[in-house]
Amino acid sequence: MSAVVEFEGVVCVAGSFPVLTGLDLRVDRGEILHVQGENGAGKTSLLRACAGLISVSSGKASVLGFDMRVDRKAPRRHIGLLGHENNLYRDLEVSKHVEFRAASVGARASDTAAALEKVRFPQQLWSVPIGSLSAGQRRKVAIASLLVGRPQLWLLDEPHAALDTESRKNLDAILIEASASGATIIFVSHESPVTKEIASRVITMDGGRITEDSGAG
Amino acid sequence: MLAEIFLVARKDLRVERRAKIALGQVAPLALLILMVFAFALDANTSLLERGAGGLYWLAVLYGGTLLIQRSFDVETDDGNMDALRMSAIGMPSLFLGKALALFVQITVLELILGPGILLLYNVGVVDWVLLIAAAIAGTVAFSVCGVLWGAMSAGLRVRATLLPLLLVPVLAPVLLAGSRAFETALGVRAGAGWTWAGLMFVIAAVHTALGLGAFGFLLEEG
Amino acid sequence: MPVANSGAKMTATLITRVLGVSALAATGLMAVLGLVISPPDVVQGEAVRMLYIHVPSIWIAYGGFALTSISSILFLRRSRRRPDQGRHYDRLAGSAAEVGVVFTAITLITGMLWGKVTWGTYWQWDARLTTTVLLFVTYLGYLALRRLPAEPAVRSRRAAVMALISFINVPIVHYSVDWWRTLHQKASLSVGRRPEITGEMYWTLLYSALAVTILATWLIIHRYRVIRLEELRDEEGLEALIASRLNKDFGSH
Amino acid sequence: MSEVATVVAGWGITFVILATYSIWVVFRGKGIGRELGIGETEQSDLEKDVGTITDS
Repeated sequence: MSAVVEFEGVVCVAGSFPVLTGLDLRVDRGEILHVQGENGAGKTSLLRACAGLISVSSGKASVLGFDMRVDRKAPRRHIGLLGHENNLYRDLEVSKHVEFRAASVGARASDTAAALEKVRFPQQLWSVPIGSLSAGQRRKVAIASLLVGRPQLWLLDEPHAALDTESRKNLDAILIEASASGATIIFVSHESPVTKEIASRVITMDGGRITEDSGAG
Repeated sequence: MLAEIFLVARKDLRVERRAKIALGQVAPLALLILMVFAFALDANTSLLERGAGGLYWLAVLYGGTLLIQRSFDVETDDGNMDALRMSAIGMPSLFLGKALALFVQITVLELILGPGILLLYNVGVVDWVLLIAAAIAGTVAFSVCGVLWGAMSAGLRVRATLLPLLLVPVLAPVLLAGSRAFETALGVRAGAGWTWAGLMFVIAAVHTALGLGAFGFLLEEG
Repeated sequence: MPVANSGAKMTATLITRVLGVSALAATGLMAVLGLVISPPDVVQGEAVRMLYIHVPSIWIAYGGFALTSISSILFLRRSRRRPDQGRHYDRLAGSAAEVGVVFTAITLITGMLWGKVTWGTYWQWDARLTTTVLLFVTYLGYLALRRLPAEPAVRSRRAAVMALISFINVPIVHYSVDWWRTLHQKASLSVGRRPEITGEMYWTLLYSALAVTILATWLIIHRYRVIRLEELRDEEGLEALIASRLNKDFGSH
Repeated sequence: MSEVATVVAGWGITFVILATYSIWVVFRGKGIGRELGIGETEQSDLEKDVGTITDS
């Protein structure tokens, strides 16, 4: 199996605070990795380091075969990142927003409808400005915006937050399908009940490093 | 690249059309400023007439600064900048796209301010071609510089004060050239109106070249 | 590169000590030459003595800003791939800009005083004055940007871009203002601002430029070190943080 | 203002600005150096430097 993420002794610093303190991690293609840990353990920073948004101060890091110390921008267009924030333009209509996100990663805007249907976003709200949606509906638009770009690596920070049980199950199904078609998924989550069964591996972080790894044997 | 530029510009304009910040708030405010200038100069018609060009560009500067701020607040809001960084849109395209959207918005602002000075300050146009050329040149320069310095202060806590501090010295030559060119076009001063308009085009070109090269540095984090 | 020493010896070295003493001696001699030995001007009288600080100051300021821009380009080049590289260029840019701003302020103050006695007014909308004051405000903004609470890498990168654009903007500002004045106020510019400089006055001016250059170099080196020390202080806190986080891990596992 | 007074004011202000800035830079470096526990052996040099600049 080919490694999608390969980190060795990675240290990352945000401002003057060490967010990753010598982290080792290898994630293979098709894995669904569940990252857990207390607040401030470095989970979000791990995702951002994988996305190339924060620079690696020391250690070896490669994502999708690109050396992150050489060019951390290179793998970005193949990565779908969903952070705490939804990355939504409040004043844009739902379908226009998803179309924009699709076009901005070079995907077809015509896939918008399929993506919105996949996250079960009610059709009567497609032309409503995002600002007037509920938190759960916004999360769905955010997921659809990600889905439409068909990323090879999904980095999700609390993707289930604000979603109801039905929508969570649906999201799990989407993730399983993506993983089956070759995508790799890393998601951070505090709550495991619904999601535990989909993760092929669970790691626990503390103090900017991995302290437990279910895949390590 | 052209497709990316239009993609970004269309998105910005669509956001603006929904939010109506430029038309609903900035334009009325700029008009109000034209009126307040009249109070400050005690409605001295000859002074207002001579100063019309300069006051026009000052009002554009004020409204433009607000629009520039807004253009980047939209991106830093809800983490949208992250999505742009993760997208396939090249930084030069993002730069030109945002500048194009800003150009359209400032043009709309000017279409409201223009009649404003003609009516309120009692001035007439003697050279329409020069007036329009100067307006376009100045607006291009404003948009390009605005996007550069807007990105410079984007996402910082003190951006509301930092942006004007950094922007005004850079735009000082544009204000100067715009005022002089307008004075010629409005017939209050004979002079090299066309050379001033040309100067604004040169400023716009220089900043476009710089922006194409440097914009990516401004928006990267970490 | 005004950085020779690394590690612990960060505050003063033999080189800076020599430079510091030279700066003192040079500026002292400059005062003697400029205020006592050089003769009063035929046209300007005693007021010409302003020349010896006013003119070298603006040279130093321009030199400082040029240094800032060059360092900023080098910083952007070095840090493009690796944000932790090229920090010394960033520090040099910051210290040179600050010294430049100090000397621009001196130029403006002495220029206004000088203007008062020769033109009878503190301020004139003359091209040189207007350009200088815009330059001053621009680099004050640059220094403000450098002091903002933000992530160091982001702040340095933005500051470097700003330094670059600002420097390219200087000739634009200068020529537009020049144009503005020459287009409608030709007479006022011919006031004897730059008298013919010859003999002792010429040598005194050259000597003053040298003295001020030594002083500015000494200042830039020291300012550079202070920035480095500030960074070291932050880094030391950082290492302590990493250590404490690691210890916490080792302790619990 | 007479010419002589102007010259004295100009040179005076210049030296005050330069001396203040120099002292600020040197003392700030010294302060942080002490905080970090480095440069103690160099302190005497620093003081010389301070003297250098205040005297001018």
